[in-house]
Amino acid sequence: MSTKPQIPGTVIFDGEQAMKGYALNKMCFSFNEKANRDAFLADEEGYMAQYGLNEQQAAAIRAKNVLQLIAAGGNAYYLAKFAGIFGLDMQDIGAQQTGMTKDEFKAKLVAARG
Amino acid sequence: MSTKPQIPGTVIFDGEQAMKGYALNKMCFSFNEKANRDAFLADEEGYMAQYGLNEQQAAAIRAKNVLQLIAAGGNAYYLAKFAGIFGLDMQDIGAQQTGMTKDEFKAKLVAARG
Amino acid sequence: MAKIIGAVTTSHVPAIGGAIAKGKQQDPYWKPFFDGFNPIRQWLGDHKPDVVVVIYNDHGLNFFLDKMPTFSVGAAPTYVNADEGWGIPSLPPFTGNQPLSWHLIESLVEEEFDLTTCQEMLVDHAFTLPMALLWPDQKWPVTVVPVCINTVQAPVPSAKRCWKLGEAIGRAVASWAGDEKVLILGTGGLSHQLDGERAGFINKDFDLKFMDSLVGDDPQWATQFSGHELVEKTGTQGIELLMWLATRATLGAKVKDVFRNYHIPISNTASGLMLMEPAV
Amino acid sequence: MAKIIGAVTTSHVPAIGGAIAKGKQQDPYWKPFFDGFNPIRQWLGDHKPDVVVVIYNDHGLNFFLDKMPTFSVGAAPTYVNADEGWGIPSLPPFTGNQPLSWHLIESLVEEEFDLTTCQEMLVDHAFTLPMALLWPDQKWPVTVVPVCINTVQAPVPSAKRCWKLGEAIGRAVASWAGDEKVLILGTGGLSHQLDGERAGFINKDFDLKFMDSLVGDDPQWATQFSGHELVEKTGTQGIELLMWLATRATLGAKVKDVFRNYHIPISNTASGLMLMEPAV
Ligand SMILES: [Fe+3]
Ligand SMILES: [Fe+3]
Repeated sequence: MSTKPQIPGTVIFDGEQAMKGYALNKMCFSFNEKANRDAFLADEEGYMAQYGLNEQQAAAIRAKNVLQLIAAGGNAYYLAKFAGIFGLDMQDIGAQQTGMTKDEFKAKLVAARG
Repeated sequence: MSTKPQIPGTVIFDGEQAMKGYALNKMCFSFNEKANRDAFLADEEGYMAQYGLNEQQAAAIRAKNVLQLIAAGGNAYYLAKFAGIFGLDMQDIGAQQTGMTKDEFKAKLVAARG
Repeated sequence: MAKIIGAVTTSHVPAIGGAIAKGKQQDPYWKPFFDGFNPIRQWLGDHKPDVVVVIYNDHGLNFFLDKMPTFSVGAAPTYVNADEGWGIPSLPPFTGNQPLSWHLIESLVEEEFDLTTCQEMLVDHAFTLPMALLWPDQKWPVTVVPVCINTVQAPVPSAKRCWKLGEAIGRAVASWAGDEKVLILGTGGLSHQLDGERAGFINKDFDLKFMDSLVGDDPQWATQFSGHELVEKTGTQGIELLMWLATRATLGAKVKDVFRNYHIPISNTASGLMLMEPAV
Repeated sequence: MAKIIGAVTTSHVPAIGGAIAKGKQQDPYWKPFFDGFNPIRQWLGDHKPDVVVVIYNDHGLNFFLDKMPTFSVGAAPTYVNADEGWGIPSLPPFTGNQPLSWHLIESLVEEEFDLTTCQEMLVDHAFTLPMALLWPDQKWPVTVVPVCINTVQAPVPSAKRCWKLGEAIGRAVASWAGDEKVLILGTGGLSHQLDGERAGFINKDFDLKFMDSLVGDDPQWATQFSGHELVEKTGTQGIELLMWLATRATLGAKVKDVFRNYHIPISNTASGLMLMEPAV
């Protein structure tokens, strides 16, 4: 599963990641429904316990830290639904992961025009 | 979808049947869970209405008639769960469909030994 | 390297679960069926597989028509069953072999099989009862990898395609770095039809010819038939022989015909049983 | 006989939904993107397709990891979307074309594609927003057939396999007895990466080369790369270019390069747009 060369700054969501992150991703999948998003906001710890998150996953959720969530097995497509709860857009997420300000991150995107 | 030669006494559950029977099969799929079987028994008409069965399907369910259920789009694998509610075994089902007594149907099976 | 040490193909019907629960194995009705498994259990005791890849078809427990996969592969830590609608007793959970599951998935997708991966999966009587026939104490001494083939919704995959799937599973196991001894267990068939005016249809001639073919010079004999032709010859549920083809294909060109049983009927089904080893 | 009259490939991002809801189409940030669709709308008005086969990837709305299909085909009477977790406004329902869905399914399974069939299916922004870009009044003048390709869980299907899927869809449409004019709409890509320290990665050189390749002498150029290589070159979500490959493949060997647009960025994505017609 992990015999391929690493791509810097990139985690491929393969079987290994999937095994690690199942509970976390299942919780995030549930956020497709507003009732579940509200239930999470009403009782974050209880909601995480219900999905059986491990300590690493719960800590990453508490910290709202995307790199930690990925390290805990989170999948970008499901994590996006968690980020949505807090109204974070993709530039917020990008800035957080790259250690830039949001404006710096936006400038980096525009710079890709070359 | 239906260009193949007919096999006598046999309905292939293809797309055409699937389109016809979706609501009926969805209801029967729900019978995997005991709570749903109990809910059906408590209020058969209400349960059928909840799944949106059409009149042909509802009549076949009321009659517990397997050939009618198939004609209404029922799939054997899901219908088996409906039959299970009433403790019907596969020889009951076979007898009903072939117009035999259960003993006659069992004898027919044994006769296949040749 | 992991190695396929043998393959068992058997019929399955929910009624077997009832017979086991009620201890009817030696009743005259059931004895010819259950006794058929004695030589298999003997062989299992001698050969002690570590993992079982179970090739079976779901009967509307895990899959509904909203998401009906042609081929699905389990990649869950554990698999449990359920009463399936008629209250059959449920069996102890099965421990998955996730690393092997993912290796199979990687290999098969690489070979252009368009799998559905199932990281959570209920397994039905077609999976659980054959396992209980192999290990009657239900203390599973093996981990498992479920491979499920659609027979619920036409179009079902062709016999040719199922054969190719089995071949690819064989290659995947052979390329697995572990040193596990792998058993392939294929469940379904043989001829039977539950639904329609033709209910009770059984075709002994075809079944025997099919069993012969699997251990003969032309194991792909049955792949000449379309799905429609197979239903005509073996019944609407007889098409489950696709599991046998995929299972046989995992073993390569030649096999040793270790043991066979054939008995009519269990419930409405012509029951077949085979144990094959890859020829060395 | 049904006929593919053209293919549109476009990027998708959820933010497009927000921009539409807030009427920001002429804001300086969005104008270069939205204006790109004017020539497409003109062409649609002239050519009036009856059916759209939408080749897209689900972003965790309809599919979870418990049942994750490589290729799925919708066969539902209607398709609706949902807020997907961040409350984007939902669009009017889409009317399915069930007979064509089943014809596609029959044809593709016959050609050994191991489909998952979906008789109930939520369609996400990757499906709905491109439709709203093509028909901004959201009064869909077409029926639809969704074809979904997995990009959520590795292993994803290879670029080669997606090309073959597209070719087979082309053959299936050509063999359909109806006289519908069919548009293929492929949505995803181009280069972007949302996750990891490499977030914000964009590869303009590759994107332009890829767009060129689709209308050039070697439209299969990108199929030389493995999934891993495509992620390296285009980002973790750039792999969604698989939809473009499948879409292009429906058109046959040669195409007419009708219109193109390319703009960086919309949200974190390099946005591409192409309209191609089969060469006569
Ligand atoms: Fe069966
Ligand atoms: Fe996307």
